[in-house]
Amino acid sequence: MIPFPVLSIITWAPLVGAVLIMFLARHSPLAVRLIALVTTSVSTVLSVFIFVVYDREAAGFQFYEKVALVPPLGISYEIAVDGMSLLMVLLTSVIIFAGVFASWTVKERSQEFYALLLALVTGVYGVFVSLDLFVFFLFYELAVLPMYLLIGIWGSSGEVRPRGIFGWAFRETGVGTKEYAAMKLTLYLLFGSAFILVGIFALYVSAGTGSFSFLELEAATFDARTQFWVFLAFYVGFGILAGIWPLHTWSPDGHASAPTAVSMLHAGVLMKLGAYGVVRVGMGLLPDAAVELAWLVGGIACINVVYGALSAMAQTDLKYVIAYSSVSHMGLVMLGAATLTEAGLNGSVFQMFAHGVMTGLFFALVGLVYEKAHSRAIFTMGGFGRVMPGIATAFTIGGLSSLGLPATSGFVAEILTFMGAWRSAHPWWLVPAVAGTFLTAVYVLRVTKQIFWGPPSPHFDHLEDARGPEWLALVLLTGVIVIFGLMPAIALGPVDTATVPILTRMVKP
Amino acid sequence: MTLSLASPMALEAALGVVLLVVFVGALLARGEDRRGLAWLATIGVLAVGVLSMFARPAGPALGGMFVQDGLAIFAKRLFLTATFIGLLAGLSQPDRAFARRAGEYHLLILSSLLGMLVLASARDLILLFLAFELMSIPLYILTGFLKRDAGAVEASLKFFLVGSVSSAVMAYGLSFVYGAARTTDLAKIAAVAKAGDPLLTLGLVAALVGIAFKIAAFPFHMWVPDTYEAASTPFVAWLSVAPKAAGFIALFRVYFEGAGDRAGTWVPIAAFLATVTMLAGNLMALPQQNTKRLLAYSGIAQIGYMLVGVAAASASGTAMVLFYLVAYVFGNMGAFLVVEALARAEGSEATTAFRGLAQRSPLLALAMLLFLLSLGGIPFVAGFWAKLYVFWAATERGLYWLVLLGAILTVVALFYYLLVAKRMYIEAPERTGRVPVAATLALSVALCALGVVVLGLYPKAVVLAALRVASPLF
Amino acid sequence: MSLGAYLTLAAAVFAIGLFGVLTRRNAVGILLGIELMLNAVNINLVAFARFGGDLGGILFTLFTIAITVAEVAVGLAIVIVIFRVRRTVEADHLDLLRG
Amino acid sequence: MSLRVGSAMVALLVLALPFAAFLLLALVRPLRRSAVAAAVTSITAMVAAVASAFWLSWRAVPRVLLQSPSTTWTWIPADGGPMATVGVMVDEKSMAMCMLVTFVSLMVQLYSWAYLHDEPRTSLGRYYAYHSLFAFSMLGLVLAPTFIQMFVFWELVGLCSYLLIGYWYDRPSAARAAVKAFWITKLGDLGFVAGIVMLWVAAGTFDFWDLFRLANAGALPRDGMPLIMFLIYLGAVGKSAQFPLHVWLPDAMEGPTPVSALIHAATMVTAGVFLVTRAFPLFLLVPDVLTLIAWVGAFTALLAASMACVENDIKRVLAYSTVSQLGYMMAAAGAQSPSAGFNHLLAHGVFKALLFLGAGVVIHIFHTNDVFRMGGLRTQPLVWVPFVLATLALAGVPPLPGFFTKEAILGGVLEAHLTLPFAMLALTAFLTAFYMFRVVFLTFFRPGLGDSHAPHHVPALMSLVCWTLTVFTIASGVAMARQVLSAGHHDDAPAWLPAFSLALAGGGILLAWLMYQRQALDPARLSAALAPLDWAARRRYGIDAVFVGLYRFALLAFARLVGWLDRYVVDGILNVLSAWTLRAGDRARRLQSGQPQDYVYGVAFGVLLLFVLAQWRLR
Repeated sequence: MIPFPVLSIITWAPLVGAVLIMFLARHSPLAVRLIALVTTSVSTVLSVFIFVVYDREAAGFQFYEKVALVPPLGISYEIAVDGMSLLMVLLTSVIIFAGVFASWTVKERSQEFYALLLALVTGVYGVFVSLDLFVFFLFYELAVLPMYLLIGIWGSSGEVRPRGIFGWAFRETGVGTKEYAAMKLTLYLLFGSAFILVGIFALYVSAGTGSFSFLELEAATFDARTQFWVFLAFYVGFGILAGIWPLHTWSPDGHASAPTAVSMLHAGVLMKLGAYGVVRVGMGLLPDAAVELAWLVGGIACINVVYGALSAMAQTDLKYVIAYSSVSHMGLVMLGAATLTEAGLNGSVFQMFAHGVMTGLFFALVGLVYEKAHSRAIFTMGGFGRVMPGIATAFTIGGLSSLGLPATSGFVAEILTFMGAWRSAHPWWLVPAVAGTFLTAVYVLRVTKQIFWGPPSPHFDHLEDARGPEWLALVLLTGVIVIFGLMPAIALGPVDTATVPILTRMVKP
Repeated sequence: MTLSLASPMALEAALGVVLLVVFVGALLARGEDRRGLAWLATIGVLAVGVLSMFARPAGPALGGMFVQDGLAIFAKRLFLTATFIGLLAGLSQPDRAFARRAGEYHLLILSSLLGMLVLASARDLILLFLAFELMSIPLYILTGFLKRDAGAVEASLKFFLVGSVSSAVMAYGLSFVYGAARTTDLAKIAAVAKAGDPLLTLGLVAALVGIAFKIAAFPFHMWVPDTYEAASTPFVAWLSVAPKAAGFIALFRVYFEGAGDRAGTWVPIAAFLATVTMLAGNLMALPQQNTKRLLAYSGIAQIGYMLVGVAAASASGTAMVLFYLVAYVFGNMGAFLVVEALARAEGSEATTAFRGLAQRSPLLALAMLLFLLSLGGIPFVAGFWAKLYVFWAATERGLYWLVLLGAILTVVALFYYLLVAKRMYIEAPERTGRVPVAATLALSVALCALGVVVLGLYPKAVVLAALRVASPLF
Repeated sequence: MSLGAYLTLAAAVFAIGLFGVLTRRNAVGILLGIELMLNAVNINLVAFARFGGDLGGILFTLFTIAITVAEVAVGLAIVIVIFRVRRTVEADHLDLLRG
Repeated sequence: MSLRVGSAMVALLVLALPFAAFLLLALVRPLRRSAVAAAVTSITAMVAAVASAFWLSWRAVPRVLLQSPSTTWTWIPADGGPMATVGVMVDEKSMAMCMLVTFVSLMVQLYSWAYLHDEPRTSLGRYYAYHSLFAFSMLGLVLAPTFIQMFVFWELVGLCSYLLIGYWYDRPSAARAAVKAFWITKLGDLGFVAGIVMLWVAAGTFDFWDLFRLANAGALPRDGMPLIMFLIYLGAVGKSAQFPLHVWLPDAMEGPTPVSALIHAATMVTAGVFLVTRAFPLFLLVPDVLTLIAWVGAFTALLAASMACVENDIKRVLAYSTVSQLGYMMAAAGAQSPSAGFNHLLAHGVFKALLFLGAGVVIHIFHTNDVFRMGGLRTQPLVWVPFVLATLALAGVPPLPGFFTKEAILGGVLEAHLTLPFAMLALTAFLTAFYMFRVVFLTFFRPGLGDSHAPHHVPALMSLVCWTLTVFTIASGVAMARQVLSAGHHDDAPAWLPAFSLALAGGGILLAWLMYQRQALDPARLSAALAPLDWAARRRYGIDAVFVGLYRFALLAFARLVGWLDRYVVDGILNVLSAWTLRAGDRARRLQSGQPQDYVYGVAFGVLLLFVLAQWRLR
């Protein structure tokens, strides 16, 4: 219905931008930023466009494109979006668009920075739109790898004292440095992708259709044993990226060390990519195993929620607080999915979006605060509200969304998850879920009070509020949070059309 | 015998001519600088390489001992490409020994190459063994080519020891094979092997040792690190790929060709060798500080991955190993050549020499990054498809555990590859100014980079070719 | 004498050779060991040819002998070079390269 | 009383006006930065809202029975019909609340203009933006036709309270109070949200009307309901400051006085009572929970009253009295006479707002909250008359509203045979009269500081607002009186009850007069007589301490433990694994000894290995 390959344009525009930046924009920082801005806005505009024109009645996969890559091996470049990926594409656009502004002030080697960032974005888009598991995997790797250099070069080192019974090990791995964080994140995620790869191959071989196409594999049925093991592989593989306990430890270090835009993108979008993988590939292709293993997914998710929130409460470094809050919220995402109910699954997908925007906003703000105060130590700060009211307001809105206050997107996601949890086979999941929101309220408000309220801290002087492009990022993100909180239907409409079929396949007689 | 391309031995003959010309040249040449011979040999190899592109499968020669089938041609093109790149890179070696003794150096390489070409076509135990030795013996000498260098000669002795012992074991095994089959014709042997004569099996197992040594599978790998560290880098770059490829061709000829389903018997042994080789290579590479040594161990690990494809013991598996070899030629040679370039400028082969290379000469750093990623098996460069395809073949065999192990060890491998990347991109340069690279060396690096990228973006053609040449084996 | 006897002899020679390679400290001694191992191969081949009534083995033997000579020649050359550089041919002194 | 419903559109207008004002103030920066414009915007919107609210209830029509008074739209869509709806429910209760909320909001916003005149102009815009948001949220709460919408606005009013308590956010005490208020109420809300979610799973809808119908039809699962309703009640406990979650309300006095008047006396804190009243058909299904509500309410009333007696901060006294009155209302609901509680809510809303605003006036005069540093305002009736009238109303002296509503509550409780709660409430009535007049005498009539600095200038606007409220108080009282007289004794409570409650009030006033005006009785003697009680009350019975202890030594300590475990054990194990891998590499490379013959050994070993393997597998 659309004359041009809109999804391909969305997906590849950033990569084109990266290439242009590499070759055209030598030593001209402004040109770099402009190219980045233009290419990302192309994707953003188009993804808003498809979000609008997506036919909610017809539902299913739309904007379908297919090009055979390696016919004998059944690999083809096959992309399309349904209600779920539609929302994820929109999320990616929002985050990267804001990310470009948020990292406007990157100084050294900005050319390479933006090039890598944009390449990464193409990977993320690709994962969300691709229907061919193999291409899916390619994009997945593309989305994971640039992270190493992005963190390694432009990251910042925190300090973690090697202590405890395992102190010696920390000393050998060099914990705390940005190189450590970068290596840990990259290797951990690639470790996960090893499982994903094996899982995909197992499906390919046991389906015997000689195709990696999601649609064809969906039609195939797998015996219980295969389903069990493959689902487990996917759960571990994607779960690592989704930060499931106890495989989450890459995320605090990684996100704390990464530069602003990268943290935004990674915590905001890539972690969702893990959850998306579990839902789309795991539950979509292996319904029986999903039902069989729901107890595991949900149980671990509960641990995530409470454990992440408590760990966040214990942190004294602002970025670590946000990073751990992501661990906690990803728990909610997985919990919603594990309930295997319409409410829960919708809540899960909506939470992916809500938390993506919210945590993106948080990391943008932390980046701004850090840039102005050159500190992340919460308990040295205080009274910033007086000098940076804009940042304070945005931070409060983000915080409210994360503690699930109504009129922010966070609330809709959480209430849906609760409803799903109580209706699911394990009603007790409601308890940790609800407890999690309270713990979130505790640490978020505590941090807000410490940083922005109270008398001005003596450690800082001549601070200032956000400026120029930074405003755009903040306004955009807060706006999205509130709008989707007030009118969740605009997102939930399409999402529902995508989740219901998955569920019907699971509860099939 | 005429030199028409139709004739099965055209390439060998052509190479023989080149060999002869260089030989005569070496006799006539005078003076300190005899690089002319080097150019002569390089161009000769290039010519033969071009020729090989037109080679077509032809009927057997020497009474079935020698066959020019698809596999052979595929392999020969590979050898010739690798040798050409190696020689090209070697042209600009600073050490005067290479200028003065260019003749012998290239004669040795050419004769070893001739051995490989013949090996690729050998369909008979005698010819196989002969070619094998023709390939191996010059390598011992070449390793110790810089005979004033204590390290080099020591390495060459070690290489020689391990090599000759394992070829002795191989020959011993072959003698049993011959004894059991009453023939030296591989086709007939395969037919007998189907019966599963224990003596024959025993012989084949023993013969495996020689090949395992050549491809440097654990625990026959111990000569590799020392040799790679001590010998001259362009030669090592070549040594690290061409003879190994030859080894694999021999493997397929002896153990798979005509074996049919019987090939399945070799799965356990191959899987075992793959496991230990991957483990040993990756683990030992972790603590290395010398880049060449690091690459040596990583190369061992790479062999382990190829053995995963062998463990599939299927047409697709064989094809995927062939593809892996192609990817490996470009990736590994490229890496070594960058090391050479840096070593010439910095006089150091340690990984620390890579500090801040990205700021100093971004293109060189980018090339190195590509090679490392290819070795690490990262998408959009050749190595990714290579690993993927061998894993795939193995999954078709149901060797999920092996695939999972291999995939996980890839993560370990990436650890040390990324360490080099870190030196290049993250750490600050110790001195400024771009690294000077000789034109020929630069060209060879560029060729490798090109190969890695093209194969990474468009593996289809080579994959299909590999499948085409591998399927007749089974 | 039966085939078995020849094979046994060959095996013995091969074992002795290997033993030599492993135990001799002097590089030349090691070379001799290798020589023995390769000759064990020749015994095998000839025996098989004799009892199998097939000349391929004899042919094989000829080549093997040639190869053996070549190998040992190269080996000796290397040993000589080493002696020039290191003033020793004791195997266990040759451990510059390790790790 | 006759059931009447108003027009949904007008209700939406009432809702929309303050929201529009808020949006304007939030988004249009210049408007926010200039105090006058902000105040004008917000107040105009409120005036219109008041008008439409009163119009709404005036033009309300009798309801056709069995037809829902609510109009709803889909909020959360789902496959089979909407999962959650929003809209407006305009019946008696919501209309009454609308009037109260809009009216008091308007009064307070006017009053604030004078009261906060010395504030930096820029931050006044923020103040009025918050106020408009609050009005919107409170109206949304009272008009909510579904549990979920009620919860949404429930949280939003909580947010406004948090923001307004922390209006002076650079005061540490204010910041602490704001966060405390949010956390404590959130605790209750956890129960609320869990409850409505469970109810949704049980009944399949959030809609009050549908739920009531199901309840009457007995279609709701019997066994689940007690837990569900109890959890929902927890929400009310938090919001309406019932024991033990009452601790946040006194601290909330850190906010500006008008805010206390509006949010922490008249409107928001009564949301809990409104919730119970609104959902009463559901609570009827669970009598045990109702009894619990009654007991907790009565106990809260007494507890708060006792603390009010020893408090010297005028605003805190009022705060405790609010808690205590909320206890009254809850007790009424628990005693199954919610309408009595609801009437008390409405009446209390007006005169308690008046009390706070009056207190604001004296604070404006003396620049302190301490009643012992005030006094000598006898000469200024303009100042004291409104306050005293409101106090009489609170103490329950006819013909002021408090008398009738309280008496109705006592009657209801007695009727429900809740003897002990009745006793507690009676005692509370006595104490209320006592501590309120204690404040009155100390603040106004005791000769003191007031005399020294002669006639105090009180901004006209403030007095105007106070007098308007006074008029309303009297009017409503008179109205109730006439209703009682016309209807005769309205319910079948014992005939001695009015006299009894009047006696309680009189007794309290008399005692206060003796102690603080005549000084016939020395307060110290009394407190000495009741030493332990006095001691405990002054320390708020240690309830606050318990919360602080839980927060510091349970929650934060546990969090630190978990944080430590995550960093040094969970992550530690990962680091151990990687360290081991590195070490394994180092070990393995030792194999490469460099000894030529070891390499040959390697080969030999390999050969052996292969043969073993062959023997083992190749059979």
